[in-house]
Amino acid sequence: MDARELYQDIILDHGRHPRNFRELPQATNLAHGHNPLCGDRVTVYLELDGDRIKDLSFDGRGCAISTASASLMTEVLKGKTLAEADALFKGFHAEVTGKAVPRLPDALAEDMERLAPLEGVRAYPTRVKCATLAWHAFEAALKNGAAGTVATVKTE
Amino acid sequence: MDARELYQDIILDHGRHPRNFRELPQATNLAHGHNPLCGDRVTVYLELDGDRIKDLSFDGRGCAISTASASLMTEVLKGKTLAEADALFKGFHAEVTGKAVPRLPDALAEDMERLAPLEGVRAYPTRVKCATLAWHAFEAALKNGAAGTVATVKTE
Amino acid sequence: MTHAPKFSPLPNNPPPFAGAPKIRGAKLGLDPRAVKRDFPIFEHNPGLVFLDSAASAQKPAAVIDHVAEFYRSDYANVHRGVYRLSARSSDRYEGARETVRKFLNAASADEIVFVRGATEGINLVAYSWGMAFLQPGDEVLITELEHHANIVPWQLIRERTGLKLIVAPIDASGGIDLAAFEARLSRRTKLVAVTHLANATGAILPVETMARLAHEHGAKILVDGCQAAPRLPVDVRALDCDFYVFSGHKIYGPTGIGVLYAKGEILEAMPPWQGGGDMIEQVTFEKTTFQHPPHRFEAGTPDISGAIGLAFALDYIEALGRGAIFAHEEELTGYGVDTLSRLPGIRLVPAGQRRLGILSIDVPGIHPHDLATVLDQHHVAVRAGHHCAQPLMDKLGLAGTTRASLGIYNDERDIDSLAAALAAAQKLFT
Amino acid sequence: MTHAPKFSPLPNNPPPFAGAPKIRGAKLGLDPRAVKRDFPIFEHNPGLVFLDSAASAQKPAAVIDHVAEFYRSDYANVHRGVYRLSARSSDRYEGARETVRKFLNAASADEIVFVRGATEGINLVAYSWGMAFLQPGDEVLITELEHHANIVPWQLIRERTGLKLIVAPIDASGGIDLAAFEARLSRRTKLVAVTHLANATGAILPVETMARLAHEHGAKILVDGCQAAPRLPVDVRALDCDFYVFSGHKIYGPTGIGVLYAKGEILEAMPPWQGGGDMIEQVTFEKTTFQHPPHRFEAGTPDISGAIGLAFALDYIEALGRGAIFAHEEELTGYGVDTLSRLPGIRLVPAGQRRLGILSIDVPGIHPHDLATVLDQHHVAVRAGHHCAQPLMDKLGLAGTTRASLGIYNDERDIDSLAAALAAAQKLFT
Ligand SMILES: Cc1ncc(COP(=O)(O)O)c(C=O)c1O
Ligand SMILES: Cc1ncc(COP(=O)(O)O)c(C=O)c1O
Repeated sequence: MDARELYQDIILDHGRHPRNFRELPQATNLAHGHNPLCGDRVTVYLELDGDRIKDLSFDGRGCAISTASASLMTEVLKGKTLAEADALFKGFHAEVTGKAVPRLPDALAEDMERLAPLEGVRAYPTRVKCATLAWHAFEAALKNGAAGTVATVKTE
Repeated sequence: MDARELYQDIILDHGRHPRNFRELPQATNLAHGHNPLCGDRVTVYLELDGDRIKDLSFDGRGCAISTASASLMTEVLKGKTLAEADALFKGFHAEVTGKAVPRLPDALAEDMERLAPLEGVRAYPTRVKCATLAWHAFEAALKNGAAGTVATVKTE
Repeated sequence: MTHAPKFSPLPNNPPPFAGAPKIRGAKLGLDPRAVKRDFPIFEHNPGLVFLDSAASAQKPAAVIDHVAEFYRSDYANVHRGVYRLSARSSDRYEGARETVRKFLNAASADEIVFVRGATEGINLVAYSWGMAFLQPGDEVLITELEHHANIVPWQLIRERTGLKLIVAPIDASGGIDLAAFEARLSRRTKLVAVTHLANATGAILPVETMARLAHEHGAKILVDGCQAAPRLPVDVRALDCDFYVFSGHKIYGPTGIGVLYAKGEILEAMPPWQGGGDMIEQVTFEKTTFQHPPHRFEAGTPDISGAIGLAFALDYIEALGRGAIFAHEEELTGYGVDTLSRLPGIRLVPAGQRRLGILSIDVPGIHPHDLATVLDQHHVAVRAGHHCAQPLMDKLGLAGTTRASLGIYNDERDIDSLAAALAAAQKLFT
Repeated sequence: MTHAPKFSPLPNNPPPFAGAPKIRGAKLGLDPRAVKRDFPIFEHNPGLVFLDSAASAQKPAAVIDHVAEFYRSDYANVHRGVYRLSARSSDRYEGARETVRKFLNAASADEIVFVRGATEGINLVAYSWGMAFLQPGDEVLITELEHHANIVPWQLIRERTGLKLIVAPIDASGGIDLAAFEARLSRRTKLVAVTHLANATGAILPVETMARLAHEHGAKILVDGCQAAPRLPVDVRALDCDFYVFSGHKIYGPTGIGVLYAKGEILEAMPPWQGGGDMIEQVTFEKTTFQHPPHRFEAGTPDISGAIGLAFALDYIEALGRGAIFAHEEELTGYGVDTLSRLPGIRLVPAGQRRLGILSIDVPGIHPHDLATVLDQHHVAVRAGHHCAQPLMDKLGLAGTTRASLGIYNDERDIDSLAAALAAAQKLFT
């Protein structure tokens, strides 16, 4: 695999200009993620409205992969229900770790498509953690509420 | 090398019927020897008269090699001066460890001859400690006086 | 070799190397003569009758050659590398952890900590769990059958923790006195630390029962599986033990590696012991936070090739079949007991109701070291001495014993050689 | 050339095996292309540009094959065996200790303790020497250049001893600020613990001077030689250090083995740390007495093959010549600095006045992990991250760096490949 297959334009673009990169003052839920391997940190902010994700953002510092992944995640999850978000996480996780991808509702097919540029990390086991850091923080935020417990992303 | 070369009759005899195997109530010097490898213990008792070894004995428990070696040592050293004893120790030690044997005074040639049956341990590095246990205790007794400090024989 | 970067990535999993040794012992149960051909030491030392596997086992070519092959093709430091060679090395190291998990039937690979050997495993439990959770007056209950590795660490932390070391005695048959063991359990007992199979005599301990009794009294139980793991199928969940340790070099693997298993929630609660790279989450000069288990307990670069070599050894013995190994050890132990019992003037040190793989011999009138030397002259390699179990020797009133211990490559001819050499020694000395 | 005498077996050994690998790099100084042929990893991974020796070095066939041969012909447990196979194994293990003694120019082999690696070596000093001799208020002086292995152990015993951890800063050039270091020394300083060569930047520290200053203040000095031992001739008596540690796997030896050197009288005064077999003199349940050093500190079965493998590695590099290795590392470091300095947008992390073997790179705007991944795609294996030196990264204001480190098999073409790959990465990301 060559560099451009992993670092597709969409990744480079989101890495350089991450979307929804800000604190969310009205967050109902948040969590920190930390990859002890490289010291990268991300905070994911969530505004829940019932079981729907009204708004979503992140900040922190990270590599192109983790930044792009966080950015794409916020775009994809915004407006989703928690059940949909969970299905997308499962699908994405399977995709980047090279496991069998579970059947997703047709409605989410387009979202999975948007996450596809990250598939390339599969060939780089050590980078999978980068791609999933924000997603793990997202999951932790759901559990934590606004308490902000640090969720350390573990080696996959 | 076969068993009989190591366990010559003289060794077996001294192993079974050690000479000077007793406590020496009038000892001026004594030391314990201990081989932590096998748990064998020997105590060497010395009666010094000036720089001459008036009497010498040992007790304890040990293998055939260490018992025979202690027994032969007491026979050979009795009546010797400390300088002669030291020369014999050096000669014996070199003999059993396979090192170059220092030149000894002619007067001691016969004594060295009597220790010769122990030479066979050379081929058994792990048994050298057995053969030298009592000798190390003897040396320690000279240093200790009657205090009886334990001298632990170290791996050669 | 060209240096123009071309995009032919390094293969993630190179094909198994051509010279992969065959496992010859696997067909139709365990055939020790066939197994022996897997072990190059016997080719290099013709006539060697190796009866010292309890001290350390020999290594099959499957371990020796695969470790060499690992260094040749896949070696790099683990965990911290981004490049693929390092990822491959890490995969193999973590794969070894999974192999150990399966071998012990642990619930999770996170419950497997790689250590240098059983000794370091027990020290880790003493210094981390013991120092954190033992209070003055708390009791650690061991048995008279323990190896120094399961005595000295508790003594070393005794002063700092105020623990009391309690010893459960053996009965006249040489087995653990279970009633006396139970009588020593109380609410003060915080840890029971017992051997699964006594290295000095071969006695098997009823560790399932002891685990149940320990738990009934609210105590944890550590099982020293050094001698059991190579001989018995071990299932830590069926045993319900809290800690289990064993050494790689006694189970046909390399030196320098061993395993501490501990239940996940116990490990999670334990503070770190050794500090360094790989076990930290974040370091500042003021404050450091630590990784989750097992990494919290693996400070510094681990013995990567040791762990991988151990996994090869476990693969090897799984291929032979652990049931088959157990049956083989039982059968050969029985043959050994029968053979030695027929020799006049030879006494087997008693090992309770259930002995496995170890024959500890006392020949009154012949010192164990002399006996072992004469056996060596007959090419029979056995161990002589206290077998790192001095307190047991004291109890038995012996200076030491001569110990023959069995492995998968031994067969009845080895026992016969032992018997012949013993007779020759008796002739020499008496 | 023939190297047979170099690996001449000990008296009891069988003749050297036929397939003994040749050392090809020894003639006429050091020829890295020839050396490279001694390292099978490059044959198995064509095109590999390995620039991560500071994390762990690759192994020459002389190490891989001889260790395999040891297991095939001479393996048995050490120290306690009466039979000749065990004596042979013990001789080789203790012979390895003597090889290490010579390598460090220590006064006695009793001053050499085998440990798993530098990390365990420093932990041993902390838990044995530190716990015994450090009083509340005593100071341990380290530097900002330390690896976590020389930070975390002191933090772990801080609470129990009441020690204060003092940190000497670097100056603007990235070297140690010697005046600031000296200013932090006082009668309260009990130990100075410093790296000989900083793994994150390549800075060489003036440890001779630091040892003299430490001793003038009555403090002991521990030198972490992990990165120095493979690159510089080391003489512990000329350095006059009290402790010196290094890891086998970074000096072309196996994983799982390392060395703690300590002056004899210091070692003799240190209480045991880990307990178990081999380190005891006598054990009863009430009281245990301990062996003299080094055995007091080697509890349980040691990593026998690791120690022997390390000795083979030291033999190998002595055959190349330590002066030649030093010259090679200097020359290649110089070439690397020159080459990288010419690349626009690439910043070398400063390493003081004297840098050796390590080039730590910062490319503003590209995260080290992304950089390392792209380099890997160009077959260039480097390390990215904090290099177990987080406090130093914090001080430098960096999340991490991309580190290329040199070994005896690297040559200028490897640096050129690195430069080309860096340029390609810059093109991709900017
Ligand atoms: C300077 C320094 N000290 C200590 C260590 C730790 O060595 P090990 O992981 O082999 O114990 C390293 C290597 O990572 C190092 O570079
Ligand atoms: C029952 C038992 N426990 C512990 C040990 C110590 O094992 P190691 O020396 O491999 O750490 C041994 C082996 O000597 C043993 O037989």
